[in-house]
This record gives sequence, C-alpha cells and structure tokens, in this order.
Amino acid sequence: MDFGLSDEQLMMQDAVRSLLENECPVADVREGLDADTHHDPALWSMLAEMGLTGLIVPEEYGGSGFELLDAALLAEVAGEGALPGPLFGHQLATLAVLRGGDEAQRARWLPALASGESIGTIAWAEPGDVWNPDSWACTLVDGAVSGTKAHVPHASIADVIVVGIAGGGLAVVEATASGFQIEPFDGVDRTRRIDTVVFDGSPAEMLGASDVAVPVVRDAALVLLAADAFGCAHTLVRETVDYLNEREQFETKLTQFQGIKHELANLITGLEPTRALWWYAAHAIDHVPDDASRVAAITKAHIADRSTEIARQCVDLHGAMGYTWESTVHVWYKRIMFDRAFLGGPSEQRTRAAALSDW
Amino acid sequence: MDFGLSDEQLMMQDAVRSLLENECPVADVREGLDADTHHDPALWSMLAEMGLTGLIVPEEYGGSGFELLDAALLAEVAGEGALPGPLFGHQLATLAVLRGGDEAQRARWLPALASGESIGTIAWAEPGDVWNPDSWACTLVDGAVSGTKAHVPHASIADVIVVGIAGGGLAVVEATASGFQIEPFDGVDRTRRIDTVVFDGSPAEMLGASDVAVPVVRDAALVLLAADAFGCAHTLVRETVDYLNEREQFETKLTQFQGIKHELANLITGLEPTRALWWYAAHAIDHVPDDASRVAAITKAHIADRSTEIARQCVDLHGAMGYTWESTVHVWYKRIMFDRAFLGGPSEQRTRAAALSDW
Amino acid sequence: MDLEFGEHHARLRDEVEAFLTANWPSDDVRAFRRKAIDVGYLYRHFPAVYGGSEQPADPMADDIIESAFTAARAPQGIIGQGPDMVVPTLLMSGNDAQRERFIEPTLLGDISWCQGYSEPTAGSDLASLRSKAELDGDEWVVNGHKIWTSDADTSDWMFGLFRTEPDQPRHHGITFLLIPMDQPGIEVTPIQSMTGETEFCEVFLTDARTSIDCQVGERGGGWGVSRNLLVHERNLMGFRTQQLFESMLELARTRQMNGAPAIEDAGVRRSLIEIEGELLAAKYSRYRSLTNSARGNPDPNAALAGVVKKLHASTMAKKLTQLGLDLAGADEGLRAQGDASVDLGRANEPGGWTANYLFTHSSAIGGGAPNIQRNIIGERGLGLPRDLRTPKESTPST
Amino acid sequence: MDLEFGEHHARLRDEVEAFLTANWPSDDVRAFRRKAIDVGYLYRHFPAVYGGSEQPADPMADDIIESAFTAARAPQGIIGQGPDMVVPTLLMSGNDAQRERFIEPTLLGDISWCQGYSEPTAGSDLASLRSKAELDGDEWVVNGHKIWTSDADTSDWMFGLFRTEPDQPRHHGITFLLIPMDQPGIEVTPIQSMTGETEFCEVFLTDARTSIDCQVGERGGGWGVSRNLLVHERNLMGFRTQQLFESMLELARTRQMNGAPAIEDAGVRRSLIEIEGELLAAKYSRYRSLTNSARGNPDPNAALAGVVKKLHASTMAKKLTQLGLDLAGADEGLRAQGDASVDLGRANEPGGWTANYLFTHSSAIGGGAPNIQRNIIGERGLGLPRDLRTPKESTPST
Repeated sequence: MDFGLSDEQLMMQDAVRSLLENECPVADVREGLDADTHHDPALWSMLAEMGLTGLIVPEEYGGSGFELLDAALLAEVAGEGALPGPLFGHQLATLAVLRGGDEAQRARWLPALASGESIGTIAWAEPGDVWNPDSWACTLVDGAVSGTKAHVPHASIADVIVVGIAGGGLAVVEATASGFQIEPFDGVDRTRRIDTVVFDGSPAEMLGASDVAVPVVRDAALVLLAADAFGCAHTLVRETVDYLNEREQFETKLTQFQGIKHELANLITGLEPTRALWWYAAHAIDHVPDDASRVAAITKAHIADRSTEIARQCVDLHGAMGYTWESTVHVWYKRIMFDRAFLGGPSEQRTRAAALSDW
Repeated sequence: MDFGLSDEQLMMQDAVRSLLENECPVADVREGLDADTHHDPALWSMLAEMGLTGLIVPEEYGGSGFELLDAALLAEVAGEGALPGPLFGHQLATLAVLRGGDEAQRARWLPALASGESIGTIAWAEPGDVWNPDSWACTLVDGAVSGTKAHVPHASIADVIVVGIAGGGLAVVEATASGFQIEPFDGVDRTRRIDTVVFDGSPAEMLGASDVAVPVVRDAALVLLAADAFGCAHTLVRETVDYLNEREQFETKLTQFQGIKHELANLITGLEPTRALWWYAAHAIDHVPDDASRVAAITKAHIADRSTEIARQCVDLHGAMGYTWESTVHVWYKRIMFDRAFLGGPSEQRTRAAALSDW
Repeated sequence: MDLEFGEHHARLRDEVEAFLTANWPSDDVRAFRRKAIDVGYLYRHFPAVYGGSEQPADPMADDIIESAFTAARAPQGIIGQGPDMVVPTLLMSGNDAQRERFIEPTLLGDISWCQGYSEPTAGSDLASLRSKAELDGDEWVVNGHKIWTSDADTSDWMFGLFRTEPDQPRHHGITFLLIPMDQPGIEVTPIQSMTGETEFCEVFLTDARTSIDCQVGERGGGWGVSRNLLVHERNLMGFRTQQLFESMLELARTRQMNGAPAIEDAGVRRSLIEIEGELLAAKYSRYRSLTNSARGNPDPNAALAGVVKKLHASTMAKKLTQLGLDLAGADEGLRAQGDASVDLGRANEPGGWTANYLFTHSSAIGGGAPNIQRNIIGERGLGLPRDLRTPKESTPST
Repeated sequence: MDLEFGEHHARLRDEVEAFLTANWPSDDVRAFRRKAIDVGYLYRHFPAVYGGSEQPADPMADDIIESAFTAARAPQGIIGQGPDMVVPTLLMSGNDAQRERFIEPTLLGDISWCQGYSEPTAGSDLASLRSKAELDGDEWVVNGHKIWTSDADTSDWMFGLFRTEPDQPRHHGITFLLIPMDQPGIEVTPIQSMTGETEFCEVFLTDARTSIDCQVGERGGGWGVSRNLLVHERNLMGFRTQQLFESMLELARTRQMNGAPAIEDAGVRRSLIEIEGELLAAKYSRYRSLTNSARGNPDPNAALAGVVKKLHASTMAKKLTQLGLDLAGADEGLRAQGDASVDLGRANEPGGWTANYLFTHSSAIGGGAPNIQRNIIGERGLGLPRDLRTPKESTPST
C-alpha cells in the first residue's frame, strides 16, 4: 500500500501553480470577471502544452495517460488559483468520450480534446434542477438532439458538447452543427461561466457505452468539484493569514489575537484531513469502482460544507474589505458556492450516499 | 403589553438563591450525590415555608396562587444551584391535580401538596422510552393500577404519585397504598433521582379531567426542564469565568486570552436570548393555550442544545480538573443531560413541533 | 407579564385600516407621513415636540400597524441612518436648536444622512481615526478620508467623528460634526461590493466646511456622543429574519426533494424548527428589551441580552440564508444576485437567496466585525478582563 | 498511489488465521505475544533488535491482522504508555543500555509504565513544572507532586520530567527520568473522575530515588526528549471512532423513531453520512501519514495534517457521541455510566453511550487542552505569530 503522491504529481502541481502565478494572477482573474467569457486562449494553449488538457487521455490518443487522481490534483490547483476557463467541463467531456465512446468515437474526438485544439464541455443538468440522469428529458431521435440543458460550463466556446439524453445516455454534438442556441446564465461564479443550451434537432451521435460512462462522469464531477473547493478554501485561509498579518488593531498585529488564531485553527482542522478523502475518492473511481459513487457523494458533501464555512468566515475576517469587489476573496467564495451547488448540495449528496449504503 | 418580570418575581428568585447559597451550597450538593436519596427534609421545609411547594396552587387550597411562569422562574434558580430533591416531580404532580382533578380531588390532595407536607411526583414514562400518552400501557381496572412506569422522579419519597394510564388518563396513587414496588434507576443526574415503579393492582383514583391535564403537564414539564437547563448553563458559564479568572498559564490570566473570551462569548450569545423564549413558553401555557404545545417543544429542544454546548465546552475549559468528581462542573453537566433527555431529546421535540405547525 | 391581544388592540387594528383606506394611496408621501405621525402610527418612540408621535412602548401595537401598512403598501418611517442614528443622537446629545432644525425634516425625509465614521486605517478601532477638523472663525474646516459610507452619493448631510485636538491620544480630542454634503470640498467615490452593487462609498474631504452650530456635544467630546450612536447602529443592523423565514417556508412547500415537497423531509422539518427557535428567541428578546427600557431597566440581565443581540442576529442570519440557499437548490445556488435585492419579500425570486446569502457579510461593516462583538460580549457582558495588547502604549478604555 | 488488496494480502490473511488456529487460545499470553512478534504480526513498526517485528508500513496488512486477532479474541500489543510512548522515546533519545533493558520487557508486558508529566500548577503549560531532582552520587533524588497520572497505582515505572537546574527558566534545566514506582518515597492517591471511575492518580514523590542510568538524554535536555513524546501521545489519544460508528449504525437499525427504525429517518441518514465523512477523512489521513513517514516525508502539507489530528479526533468524537446518545433515546440519556465502560464494542449496552459521551472529555488531560491544540495549529500549522502574553518575562519558544 502506498497512499501518497508521486514526485511527478507534486511537480505537476508546482508547475501549474507557477504558471498561474505568472500568467494568471488573481488580480487578473478579478479583472476578467466582467469580460464576455472568462477564457484566455493563450493560457489554454499553455495548459495544453503542459499536457493538462489531455491529462487523462491515453497516450495512444495523444494524451498524458494519467488517472483521475491526477485530474483532481489539477482541479485542486485550479481552485487555489481560481483558474478561469473551460477546464472543468473539458475534463468531464473528455472522460465521457474516453469511457463511453467506442473505438471509432475515441479516435475521432480524443486527439483534439487531448491537444486542447477542441474544447469540450458537458450538458448534464436540465431546467428545474434536474441533475439525475433518470430524469433527463432531452431526446435523441434519428440522430438529432432536442431539448434544453442547463448549467453547461462554458458552452459558448465549446467545440464538443456531451449531452445527457433521456434514458441515461450520452450523445456528442459538435459546435459546428446547427440547431442549437446558447443563452448565457448569470452565474455567481464568473470564473466558470455556465450557459443554457437549447437543442432543436441538432445532429448528434450517441456514445456506445454511455451506461458505463454516466456514473463515472458523475462521480468524477463530484470529486473534481470537491478538489476545486479544497484548493479554494486552502487559498482563502492563506490569503486571510497574509492579510491579517499585515493589519494592526489597537497597535497589535491581528494574527496575534487568539480569537483569530483559534478561528483559523478550527477551520483548517476541519479542512486538512479532507485532503486524503478526496485523494481516495479520486483513486476509487479508477481502482475501487464498487466504492466510488458512495465515496464521491460523501466527499463532495463533506468538502462543500468545510469549504463553505471557511469561505464565510474568511470573508468576515477581512472586515469591511472582505465585502468589496476590489478584494479578491469573493472570487474564491463564489467559486466555492459553485462547487457546492453544482450537481446538488450536501443534503442531496448525503441522501444519495445513504441510499448507496449497505445499512 | 408587558414582557418582563415583576418585582415580586425577581425578589422570589433572589430569596431562593440566598436560601440555596446558605443552606445548600454546591459543595454540599456534590457530597450528597452518593447518598441514598438526595432529599433534605429540612431544606424542603424551608422551601415550603417560602410558599414554593404550593407556588402554582390557588390560595383557596393554601397555595401561593402564582402562574407557570413563576414555576419556571423557580426552576431556573433550582438549575442555577443544582437544587437536589423532589421539586420537579412535585410541581408536575401538583399541576396534574390542579388541572385534572375535580373539586373533591383538588380539596383532597392540593392542601397537603401546597404545604409541602405531601411530596408529589409523576409517573409518566414507561419502559422502552415510551413518553407519548397515546402509547401508555398501564391499566386502571376496578380502581387498581397495574403496569410499569419508568423514570419517576424521586418516587421513593413521594406521598402522591400521579400515574399515566392507557388511553391518556391520569390516576392518583397514594404511597400508603399497597401493590407497588420501587426499583431505583441508576440515573446520570444524581440530584434528581428517578425510579422504576411497578404497580400490581395498587388502589388508585382517576382524575376527572385528565384529558385537559395531560397536555398541560407535558408542556409544563418541557418548559420547566428548559428553565432548569438555562439556569444550569448560566451557572456553568459563571463558574467557568470565576475558575479561569483565578488561573494563569504562561504567566497570563486565562481569561485574558481571546481564545477563551470568544468561546465564552459565542456560548452566552446562544444562551441569553433564550431566556425570553422560555418566559414566553411558560406564559403561553396559562395565557396562549393554542400556541403552548408547539412553543414548549421548540423551547425544550432549543435550550437543550444551547445548554449542552455550554456544558461540554465549560467542562473542557476547566482542563483536567473539569474531568474530576471533585470539581462541581459535572453536577450541572449531568443535570443538563437529564433536562435534555427527559420526555425526549431535541430531535424528538422538533419532530413534534413540526407536526404541530400549520405549514 | 401581559401579552394579551386586548380589546384596544382589536380597536387599533380597525382604526389603522380605516386610516389607510382614507389616506392611501396618495400623491403626497410627505403629507401622508405627517398625518400618520400625528395619529401615532409612525416614529412611535420619538417625542412629539420634535415631530415624533411619542407613544408608550407596545410591540404588539407596532406589529399591528406595521402589518397593516405593509399590506396596504403604504410608506412607513424612513429607513436609514437619519431616524435610526442621528435623531436618537440629537435627542441625547444635541442642543435645542439642532433638534428643531434637523429632527422633523429627517423624520419626514426632507434631509437624508450618511455616516462619516470608518476610515481606511480605522475600522473597528475607531479611536485611531485621522480625519481632522480645525476651527476657522465660526466654521470647522474638515480634511480627511471616510470609507464604508452607505448612500454618501445621495445624502444631504454627513454625521461623523473628526479629530480636533491632534495632540491628544486615541479617543480623546475627537469631535462629532454634522457636515453638508453639497459643497466643493467633498468628493464621493462609490465602492463596488462583492454582490456587484455599490452599497458603500468613500468620501474625500478637502477643506470642507461646516458651521460651529453643527458641532454636537462638547468640542473633543465626540467619543461619548458616538458611543450612544453605536448602540443605535447595532439595533439597525439586525437582520429582518422573520420575513425571510416565511419565504423559506414557502420555498420548502414548493421545492421537491426526493420526489416530495422538501417540507415533508424529516430533517428539513427539524432544521426549520431549529431556526424558528432562534427567531422566537430574538423576537421575545426584543419584547423583553422594549419592556425593560419602558420600565427604567429593572431587568438584571438586560445588559448581557443587549450586547449579544448583534452577534446573535448575524449568526442566525448566516444559518438561515445557508438553509434557504441550499433548499432553493442548485439552480439558485449557481445563480448570481443579478437584479435581485435583499428585499425580504422577494427572496424566492431568481437571485433572491444568493442576494440574501451574500448580504449577511455586510454586517462586518459599521456595526463592528464579529470578533469585536465577541470582545464586547466577553468584557461588558461577562466581566472578563481586557485583552492583552502590545504594551507599546497604554490604551484608554473604549 | 496503490491501495490494491493484492495477492500478498490474501495470503497474509490466510497465514494469520492459520497462526491463530495453531497458537490461540493459550495459557501463556507472554509466549503467544513473543511468537506473534516473531512472525511479524505485533509491534510491526519497532526494530527487531529491541523486540519488535520491524515490518514495512502497510496499513492494509495492519487491518488484516487486527481484524483476525480481534475475531479470535487473541491478545494484541499491550495498550498503554509503555509501547506507545516510552519505547519510541527510548528509540529516539535513549542509549543502548536503556533500550536493551526496557524495550522488550515493555512490549511483552513485563514492565508497565505511567507518565509523570503534569503537575497541579503545570497542566498545559508544562514548562512551569516544579517537581525537582537533585544528584546524590550516582542517584537522582526526586521530590514533587505529579497529577493526572493514568494507572500510577498499578505501574512498575514512571517516566517523567523533573527540574534539575533550578536557576534556569521555564523549559530549560528539565531532565527526563525513569523512576521505579515500588519504593518508600512514592505515594499514589487515586483521583475520582466525573464518570465515577478512577482513571487518574496523583503521585507524591518524597526523596524518591532512581539511578543516574535511568536518565534519558542529556541532563537539562528533557524538554527536547519530551517533545518527541508529545507527538506519540497525541497519536495515542485518538478516539477509536470507527468501532463506535458501527455500534451507532446498529443502534439506528434497532431504535424506533416516529414508528420506524431511526435509520429510515431522512435527517438521521444524512447525519450518519456526515459523521462517516469525518471518519473517512481521519482514516485516509492516517494512511497518508503512515505512507509519508515510510517515504521520508515528501508530503509538503504533512506537518499541517499532523498538528490538526488531535483536535479533529476530539471534535469528531464529540459529534459522534452526541448523535449516539441522542439516538439511544431518553432511557440511555438519563442513565449513569454504571458498570459500562468505554469498550467500543459494547456501546449499545446500558450506560455504554453515556460512558463514551463523558469519556470524550478525558482528552483534555495529557494530550493538551483544545485551546492549546489550537495555538499549536495556528503557530506551527499556519505560521501565525505567537500569542501576546503578559510581558513580565520573555518566554522561550516551546
């Protein structure tokens, strides 16, 4: 047994951290919140060059051939730096094609997704908070998709859209196809835009092994959201420590007050042990499939709660400045709100996990 | 509208506080935990002389003619001082006869209960956590009670036992009667002993208006437990402040550390607003009957939670000393455990309150 | 204790409804307010001589009037820092001329106010403020920089604290001034908040001027004047949670959870009751506090109840909005505030729960951050000793 | 990362079961332990040369062995401060003679240990301890008063800290000594705990003696020796929550709530999952920490994970036992611990949940009170500056 990260994994994370510090510091992220889409093609190319757009794609399709744990480690760093752009949806679309596609479908889409030339996304939810594949209403009839999908990450810049279809299938729509319209949704997290996509007979192709891919994509999404929230929360604690170290009140450094010290200690005590939890949850998707869905749900719920506590307390610890747009804390706060809500909040996830238990 | 205590009420509380400080300081209470029963007849006589044993009994029966709010104010002070003895059961038995008895029954039992000459108690629960009157199994056939009652406060010294009967009635058994046996229960709160009472054809008399009395007695019990827990929790905070004011660590007074100050501030912020809540809940039993059951359940649940948090934190704030029998903090801690559990914990009470809501 | 809904309350309800039928809608909001004050329905706790209606404390009557006005969508008292902060301050510390000049116009909305209090380097630690005023003949000349000022861009006057005796330390030598906003020496810059709105402003004062008649209380005695103010501000910051709770019940009835309305879920039901417990505690604490003031403070624990109020309210608001946002589901959880506001009656409109959720953080501004509250509770409420501080300078008591 | 339950694990399970069938039950527990060590099943992380079995870190193998031994009710490693604290300390700071003399007898249960650490005026602030030792020829003569000493009445030896250079401040001048308990200069008085049991003792040392050979590490260097010890103690204090959680699931299946098993209540189900989340986090953190030690600490966040462990465990234990006690119902909530113990397999016997609930407070003893933990987490884990303290004396870093 070996329950730790490899040197390669640690180096990958450090490399992405450095890239984001240099190419996409949080001040730039904040500036971009008002932009039309928060997508920087140059940054995307750099991520692609590092092999990150094809992280989980096998080498035979031009990818790096890593596992979901690596994808989650990338999500952690993306959360730390509040990385804007389509990475989240891209990873899930890639996974859907990888696990759900037949040989021809993989060969058709994976190389461009791996190289980053194509941006992928996933159209999972439907209006009215429908996240459960059993309730999907979008239809695929005669090779054409019709219906409305909600909360599609960065749909407006996607080349390949994986769409959940009534009956629990997944179909691929290429953005060059006709017959769909994209309506931007005014999302709370402006680093990861989400859109409503209305399909009206768009040409599409069903993935051959959709039934296999659907649960894996859902579990992976839950774990990636958890890892992202974990990264966000860690940064918020660090940013808060840095901010308070610089501030004085009553001629005393704020971090010398036990009130602040103990609050931060309580928060990090809730968070840090969950690192090993999402490591395991990611690992389980590839290696312990029987345990994967239940642990993914538990992990998403648990880290959503711990990171939310951190977000709300760290905003308050910034005092009035924490309430401003100028401070960057709200960037992570809102990203954690996204991570908490997407695919359903802690209560929904715990209800699912309980249903999956052998009690 | 007037939402405050009268001068008489404040004076009554102060008088009881003084009595307990002089006649029953907590060191004595702790000493008595190992005694057979924790009942001091001399102290009981003093309470009787102050009119407290007949607090809610009308003057025509020799009582003081006060309301349930006054009984709750007494329960608060009893909690503050961890008053050992039969007061809790006595108040409920008295209330049962007062609200449930016909004229003859009142005249027969109330004067001796009011004067304290008779000690009353209530046999409400049945084995297996049966607290709901609808599920009582004890029978009254041909004037004789049979069946087992659990958690009867201070049964071994009671003269008058009010017994819940299948179908939701209340009957009175006098201790001079034959046909019942008392088995002490090893309770966590040794200031208020509880016993199991096995009736096997004990002579008993049904109270005429039991159906009226049962909900009132239950609501009153919930409020008295809440007021008691509130008093206990307030004392625990004060004792903790006093203890920590005397202690130094790293050459600094412990109460100068914000870690302790903020913890105590959080605890008291949860507690102090509930004072007005139990005031209202007690008042509602006499004056807003439609609201009484629901608010009593909400109040019991809420104060059980707040006082439990205080108890657990205040024990820990005493360090290792808090874990000893010698320290008195466990006296209040365990009293709060009793208040939390008796008649069902927060979860049960909230479930009841929700069922009583007009949602 | 007497909470009876008596005959006089039933009569009051009828009278209020008759009044509203007769007088509202109306084109002249100001005249409507004046009439409503005169019959005793608005500004019930302010003296009649300065334009209030001077009624005895009666929260049940308050509730009856507020419900009827709300149902009729009739204007109630001006919400804001004028009636809530400036008027009580002038009543306590102003002179007669100031009361005459400012109180009634404030209550009727003729004069609006903003607060010049916090500064970039003096947030919770107000005693370190730097903006200063110097006397030039019979005018104060003011220079400095205020921040977190609500509505500075639309207000007629500012009230605030300014250092007038620069040689005195900390909270000594500070004076409370009223300053007209419409003058060349004042520049206002909005601050965008995390919600995307601009609730707060920065105010730059450069040789701004105000008459010496606009000094409230003694020169150098502004700290004492402002302490009274703080008490009122903390009342104002209380979150109107009851209405939000009603919205949440409505939400729980309509939202589906596991194929049934959320309100049928055993855990949701208990969570709602748990929050209702906090709300009821806050409600009856308010009754208690009003009664206690009306009686001249016999309640021995009233001070403790007073100091915990704000932290209790903000803790409660956080719990409540978290449950509301979660109950509203992912569609709402993912949504920006957008055009929604913290209008409590509209929480269930798109963005409404997000708006209320984010707004709970604004309490860090003005009324003091939560940790400052905890210090006040520990020290004033529980009698704990003051914090350790850097021993550089002995700090006078705040 | 590799968590495969591989073929070697299946083989190990068969081997352990065969070993147990062959060797247990047995009248000679000591011989059984020796055999189990020799085949590598007990004391897996201690060097073979001193009586351990020196296996590579493999928590899955640990789990397999522990499950099999538990199922067979076979004796496992001695639980207590000897193997958990003294042995690691001697391995790190002792000399060869001390290791030879003490380690193997400790692992086999021939020598039992108690800890002479806390004093009445030095609880969490150990550096202020006063018990002292003076050299008399080749013996230390010890005088003082230790408290919160588990099992002092039944132990063969005490390990502890004593002030040997009285002129040096705080944590300087303290020496780590091993002292035989069976001598006239030592008197032991039990302390009754709030549960009614006597888990702890006071120890009075009056001219007690121990050989200079029983000094561990340098004279005056006891503080450094003890810091290593603290790390181990905190591991020991971890609450074995998994077993308790299993008991709670069993309870939830059998307890009725609103006419159905509690485990069917939507809120209870979510609460159980919430607690399981904490347990899983703790479990995988343990795997992470074992792997990290085995690899020589490449994990950049391992220090943070280490310092939060104890506070996480005690917070989790409080949540878990609260839910358990509530689920057990009023019959249990009203019940004293009685004869029940904190034996985790027996939590559902009468008094079992009360016992476990009260026992969560014992963690305030020994491993440091929660607020001390928070300081350690803030300072060592997050790099925050040290607390303000009374400036009477500059306090050296702990």
